[in-house]
Amino acid sequence: MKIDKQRLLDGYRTMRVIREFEERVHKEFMTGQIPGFVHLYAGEEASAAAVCQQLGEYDTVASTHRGHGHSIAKGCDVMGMMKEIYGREGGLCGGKGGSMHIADLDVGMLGANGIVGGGAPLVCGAALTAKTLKTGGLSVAFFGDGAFNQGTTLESMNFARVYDLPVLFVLEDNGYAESTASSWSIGGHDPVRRAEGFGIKGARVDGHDYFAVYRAAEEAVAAIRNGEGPRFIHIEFTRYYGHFEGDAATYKKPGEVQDERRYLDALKFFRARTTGGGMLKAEDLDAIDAEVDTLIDAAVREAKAAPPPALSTLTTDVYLSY
Amino acid sequence: MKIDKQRLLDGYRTMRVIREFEERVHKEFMTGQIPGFVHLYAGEEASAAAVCQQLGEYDTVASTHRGHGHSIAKGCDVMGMMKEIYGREGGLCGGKGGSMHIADLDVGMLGANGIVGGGAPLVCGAALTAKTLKTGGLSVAFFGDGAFNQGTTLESMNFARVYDLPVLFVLEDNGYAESTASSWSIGGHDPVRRAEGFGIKGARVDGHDYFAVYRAAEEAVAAIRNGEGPRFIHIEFTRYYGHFEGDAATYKKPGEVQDERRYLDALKFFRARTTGGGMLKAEDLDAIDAEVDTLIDAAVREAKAAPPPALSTLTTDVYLSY
Amino acid sequence: MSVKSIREALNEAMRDEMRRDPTVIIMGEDVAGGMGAGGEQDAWGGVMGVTKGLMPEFGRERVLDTPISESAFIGAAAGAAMTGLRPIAQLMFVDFFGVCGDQIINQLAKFRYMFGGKAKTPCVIRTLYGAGTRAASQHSQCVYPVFTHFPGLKVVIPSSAYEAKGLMTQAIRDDDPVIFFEHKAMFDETGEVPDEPYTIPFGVANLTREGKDVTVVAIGRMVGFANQAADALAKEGIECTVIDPRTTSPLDSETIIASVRKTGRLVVVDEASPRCGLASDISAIIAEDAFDALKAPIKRVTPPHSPVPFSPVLEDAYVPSVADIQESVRSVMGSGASARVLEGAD
Amino acid sequence: MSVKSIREALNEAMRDEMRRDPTVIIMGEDVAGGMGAGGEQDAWGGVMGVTKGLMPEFGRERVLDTPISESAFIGAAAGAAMTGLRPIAQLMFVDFFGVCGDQIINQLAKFRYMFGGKAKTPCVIRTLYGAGTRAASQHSQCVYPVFTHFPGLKVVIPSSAYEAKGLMTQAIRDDDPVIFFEHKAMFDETGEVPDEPYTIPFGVANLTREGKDVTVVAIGRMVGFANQAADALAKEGIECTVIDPRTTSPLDSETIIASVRKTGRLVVVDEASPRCGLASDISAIIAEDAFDALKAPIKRVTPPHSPVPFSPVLEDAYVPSVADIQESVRSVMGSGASARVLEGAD
Ligand SMILES: Cc1ncc(C[n+]2csc(CCOP(=O)(O)OP(=O)(O)O)c2C)c(N)n1
Ligand SMILES: Cc1ncc(C[n+]2csc(CCOP(=O)(O)OP(=O)(O)O)c2C)c(N)n1
Ligand SMILES: [Mg+2]
Ligand SMILES: [Mg+2]
Repeated sequence: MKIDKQRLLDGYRTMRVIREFEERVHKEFMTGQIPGFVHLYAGEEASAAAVCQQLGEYDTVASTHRGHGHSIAKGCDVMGMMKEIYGREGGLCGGKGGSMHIADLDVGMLGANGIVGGGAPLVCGAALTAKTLKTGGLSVAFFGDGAFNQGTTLESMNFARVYDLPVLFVLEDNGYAESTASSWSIGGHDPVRRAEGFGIKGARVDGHDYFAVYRAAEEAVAAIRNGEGPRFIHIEFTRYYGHFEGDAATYKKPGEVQDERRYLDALKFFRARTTGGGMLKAEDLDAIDAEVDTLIDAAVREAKAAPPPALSTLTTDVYLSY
Repeated sequence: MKIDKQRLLDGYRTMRVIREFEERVHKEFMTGQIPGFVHLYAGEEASAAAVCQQLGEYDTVASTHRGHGHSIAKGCDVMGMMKEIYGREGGLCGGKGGSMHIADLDVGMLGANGIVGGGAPLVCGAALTAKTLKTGGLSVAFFGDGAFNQGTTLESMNFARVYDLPVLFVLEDNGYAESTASSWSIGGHDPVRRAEGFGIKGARVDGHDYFAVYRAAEEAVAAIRNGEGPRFIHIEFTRYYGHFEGDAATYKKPGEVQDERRYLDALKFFRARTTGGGMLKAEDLDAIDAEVDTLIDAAVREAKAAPPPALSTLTTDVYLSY
Repeated sequence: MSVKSIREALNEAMRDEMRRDPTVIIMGEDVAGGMGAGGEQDAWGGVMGVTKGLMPEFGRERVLDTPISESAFIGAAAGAAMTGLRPIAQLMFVDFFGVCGDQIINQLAKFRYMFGGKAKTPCVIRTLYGAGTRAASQHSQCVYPVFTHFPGLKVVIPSSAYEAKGLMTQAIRDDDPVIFFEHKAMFDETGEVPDEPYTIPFGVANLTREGKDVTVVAIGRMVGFANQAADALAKEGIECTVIDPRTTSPLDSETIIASVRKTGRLVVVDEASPRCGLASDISAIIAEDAFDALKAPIKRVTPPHSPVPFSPVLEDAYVPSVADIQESVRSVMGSGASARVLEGAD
Repeated sequence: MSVKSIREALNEAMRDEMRRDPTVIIMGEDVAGGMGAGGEQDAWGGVMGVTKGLMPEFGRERVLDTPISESAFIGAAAGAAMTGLRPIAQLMFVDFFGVCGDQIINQLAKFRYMFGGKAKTPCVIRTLYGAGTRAASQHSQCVYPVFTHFPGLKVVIPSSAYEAKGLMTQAIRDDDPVIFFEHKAMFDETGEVPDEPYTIPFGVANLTREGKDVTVVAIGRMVGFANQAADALAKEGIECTVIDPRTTSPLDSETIIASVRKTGRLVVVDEASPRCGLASDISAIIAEDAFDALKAPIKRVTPPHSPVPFSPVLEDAYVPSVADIQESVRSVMGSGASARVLEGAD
C-alpha cells in the first residue's frame, strides 16, 4: 500500500489538530472556565484521522461522548467546536449541546452522544438512507470498549448484517470504560470473533500506528463500497487523560500514563516513520505543527471572547413548528 | 450415555402433558372461551422436558410468551395453569397474569414474559443469587430465535460470562419469530459461533430428538455446576401451530406444517426409539397417555367451572405495602 | 368520501404518502411479514394488518421487516430521518418502549435542540396502546403521558377513522418526530373518510359535541365513551361539551380553556394510569389558567393505580367506563359522588 | 448525631444495612472502580464517590462493578431480588433509563401483580437526576414523573442529608421496588444526621415550614429553593407552608390537602419537565379534592417545555429559581404576575 504525500500530510495535520485541541482544552479546563463534562481524545488520534480519510461528502459518522477527535476529522469547524465547548454564541450547536453533543450534519457528523451505545443504531439509519437513495455513501459508528457490551451496539451489528448495510463499526478500545478494564468487561476477550459471531468480518489493529489503521480502514471501506455489507475494526490504544477532566485515573498502574505518552504516541510514530523512511520532510511536519498551534490558539481566544447565547434561545429549536 | 428407565418415563410424561395441554388449549381457544393472546409450545416439547430434567429445587428458569411448556416441565400445577389461562379464580396468578405471565416462584419458575428478551437479564440475577448465597443452583434462560437478536439477551450473555454466572442459555429456534424466518434474522446464521463470540461454549442439537437435547443439557449443566460459568445450547425444531392462536401461518411453505407434524415429532421419535430398542414398553407409554388425557380433561373442566376472580382483587398485589 | 375502518384509513394515508414521496419508508417487525420464509409474502402486514398491501406495491426496499431489535431499528429510523428519509417505524406495542426508549427520548426528541437547530428528523413512530383485549400487563398500557412529558416529541392520538387518516398524513409530512398512537381495540371502528389525502393540523382540538353544563375532555378511545356518556346525560338534562384534543403534544389548551370559561365545569377522561397522566396535566392547566371560571372540582376519570389485569372481569373494571364518566359529570353538577378511587392500590 | 454530607449519609445507610443484612448487595458501573485494572481498586466508588469504601469492607462479591449493560444488570437486580437478595443497583444517570426501562417498568414493577401476589422484589435503584451541572440534555433530566406514573414502583426523592439516610435505609428494608433519586448538585450539602440507623417511612410528607398564607409543595432540590423563597417572602409579610413530600409514590396527598384547607393557596415547584409532571399531578389532586378550599389559581413552577441546555446562562434560566417561586407565590397572593411561561417552546 502506498499513501500519497498529500494524504499523509492531511492525516498528520488532522492528528495534530486533535492533539493540540485536546491539550489546550485540558489546560483551559483547569482554569475553571470550561463548563460540564469533557472527555478528551488525546492518544487516540490515529483512529479518527485515518478512518475519516477514507470518507467523502456523502459518508457520515456517529461519535461518542469522546467526540472531539471524530468531529475534527470529519471536518467540523474547529472554531465553532471550541465556542461550543465554552458554551458560547457561535458555537457549533449554539451553546446548547456542549462537548458531549457536538454535531454538524452538513459535514456528515451525526453527533457526539452522551449515551454509551447511542450511535450504532443511528449509523444503521444513515446507511439505510444511503442505500435507499443510492448515494453511494457509507456510515461509520465509532464506539468504545464499554459501548461494545451495550445491547444497542450489538443489535445494530446484527441489523446492519441482515440488511447488508454500508456500515463500518469501529471499536475504539482504549483499555478502559471509565475505571473498568476492557480486558475484564469484554466476555470472550476477542472482539473480532464477537463481530464474526454476527457474520461481520473484522480486523484488529494497533491504534498508535496510523498506517495500520489506514490500511485496515481502507480495506474495509473498499469492501463496504463494493456492496459487501458491514465491516468491523478493533482498534487498540490508550487515552492519555482521565476518563473525563477531573478523573485522576488512579485505576491505571503507577507509571502507566507516563509510559503511554512516552512509548505509545501515534504522532511520534508517524513522524519517525515518515521522516525516517524519507516519505516526508521534518520541515513539512514542523510547518503543520506551527500552523495548528496558531489555529487552536485563535480558537481558544475567540471562544473566550465570545458572548454567551441570547436568553431567548432557551426555548427555540425544540421543534420546527409547534 | 444411559438414562434410567424412570427418568425416561418422566421425560415422556412431561412431553405428553405439554402436548396434550397445548392441543386442548388450541381446541378450546376456537370455542372463544379463552381470552387474550395464547402462544402454543406444541412441537417443542423435548426442549422444556429434557432441559428441566437436569434441574433441581434450587434451580430456576425464565421463560417467554410461549411459556406453557417450561412451566409444566419446571413443575407448575397444571390445574392452576389452566385456570390462569381462562382468567379464573384459583389460577396460578389469580387470573391477573394469563397465559403470557404464568409464574410460580415456589417451583423456580420465574415467569413467562410478554417482552421478547425479557428473561435473560432476570436469569443472570437468579444466578447471582445462587452464587452469592452459595445455593449450588443454576438458572436457565429459554428464549426464541427472535429474542436472540434482542439487546437484552446479548448483554446478558456477556454479563453472565464476565461474572462466570451459573446460567444456561437455551435458544429455542423454531424457525420463525412471528412470520419472520430465523434463517434470515440471525446475522451470521451460526448461533453457536455468536455465543462463542461472548466466550460461551455452545452446542447445536435437533430439538425433535429428546435424547440429543438431554445429552447436551446434561453436559452443559455439569459444566455449569462445576463452576465453569455459562453455557449455550441452540435447539432447532418447529412449532406446530401459528405464532399465536389465530395466526394462519401462511408464511410457511404450503404443506410445511403438515410435514412437520408427520415427520418431526419428538413424541413419536421418543416412542419409536425407546420401544423399538427395548428400553421401554409401549404399554408404559400408553398408560401415561391415558393418565395425561384424564389430567388435562379435568383441568379444562375445572377451569371452565371456576368463578372469575373477585372484583376486589383488581387493586391488590400492586405493592406489599403502600 | 366513503366508509372506512381505522385500519383502512391508516393504510390509505401511508399508501398515498408513499406514492407522493419516495423518501417515505416503513420499517418494523412483520410490517410485511414472511421475510426469509418460503410461504406467503406480506403474510401479516403488521400485527394488526394495517400495512398489508404496501410491501407488494412499494417493495421490500421501502417496507422493511426487521429483526426483533427495537433499539436498532427505532434508532435506525432516527438516523434515517436525520439524513434524508421519512421513516414510519412501528414499535409494535407501546409497552415495549422500555427496550428502545433511549432512541426516542434522548436521540430523536433532542437532536434538533442539542444540535442548535441544525437537525431535522421527520419520523413517525406508530404504536399500539390501550386495554380491553385481554392482553394483560405488558401489552395494554397507554404510556402516552411519558412521551408527552418529553420535549421534542409530538404525540398524536386519533379517536376515529377520519382523524386517523388526517392525522397520519400530517404526521408523515411533519418535520418533527411524531409518536402516533393506535388503540388496539379500535381498528374495526368505521366512519366517513375522504378518499383524497388531507391533513389535520396538530394542536387543534375537535369539539365533538357542544353543551352548556360541563366540559368533558377525553383522549383516544375515551372520546367515544365520553360521547356515549354525553348522550345518556342529555336525557337527564345535562348538556356536555366533549373535546377531543387529538394531539397531546402540542396540546390545544386554548380550546379547553375557552370551553371551561363557558361551562365552569371540567371532567377529564384518560385511559392512562392516573399518576402524572394526561388527566392530571389538563386539570392542572385549567386550575392554573381558568380557575376563576370554575364552579366545581375538576374530576378525573382514569383507571386505578395498578397494572392492567388479564382476567376479563378485572380488565373491564379497570378501564374507565361510560358509567364512570356519567357519574363524574353528575358529581361536578352536584348530583351524586364519583365512584372511582384514584389511588386504589394496596 | 453529627454533621454529614448527603454523600456521607447515603454511604452510611448502605454500609449499615450491608453489615446488618448479608443479602444486601450493590451493583453498577464503577460502583467500586478499577475492575480488571492494574491500579487502585475502589478507585471511583461510583461516579460521585457515594459507594466509596464499601468494596474494601464487603468485597467484590457484594459490590459488583458491571459492564456497560444496563438492561443486563438492572434486570439482574430484578432477578436477584425475586430470588432472595436485596440488590441496590445504580443506574448512573436517570437519563439512561431508556436503555433499560423495560426491566424496571415491565418487569420489576409488575411481577407482584402479574404473578398474583407471589413475587417479592426488594430492589433499590439509585440514580442521579437534575440540572445545574452543565451536563446538557442527556445528563440533566429528572424523569421521576415517569416512574411515578407506573404502578408497582415506589419513588423516593430526598431533599437533605437527614432525609437521604433515613429514606435510603427504608428503601433497602422495603419489600417493594424503589427508585431512589439523588440530585447531582446536592451531594456536598450537609446537615445533622444521627449516627445510628433510622428509617423515614414512605408516603409521609415533611412540613419544613408552616405559614398561613400559601402552601408551597416542592420536590427534591426544589425544597431548599422553596424555603429560601419563603424566607424572603416572610420579610414581605407573606407566610408560607413548605411541604416536602419526600416520596412521590406513594404521595402523602392528605398532608397537602390539609395544608391547602388552611391556606387556600397552592404553588407546586418541580424541576421536572412541565407536561405530565409532578407539579401537574399534585395540582390536579388539589383541584379535585380540595377545590372548595381554594382562593386562587394553583401555580406551577417548572422549567419550560424544552430539553436542558448546556450553556451556563441558558441552564440557569432553565432551572426554576428562588425568584421564580417568590413571584408565583406573590401572584397567588394577588400581587404580581407569574413570569414563567409553561409552554415556551417554539
Ligand atoms: C447508557 C450509558 N451508560 C453509562 C454512561 C456513563 N458513561 C459515560 S462514558 C462511560 C464509559 C464509556 O467507555 P467506553 O465505551 O470504553 O468509551 P471511552 O470513554 O473509553 O472512550 C460511561 C460508563 C452513559 N453515558 N450512558
Ligand atoms: C420487545 C418485544 N418486541 C416485540 C414483541 C412482539 N412479539 C411477541 S412474540 C414475537 C416473536 C418472538 O419470536 P421468537 O423469539 O423466535 O419466539 P417464538 O415466538 O418463535 O417462540 C414478537 C415479535 C414483544 N412481545 N416484545
Ligand atoms: Mg474505553
Ligand atoms: Mg421463534
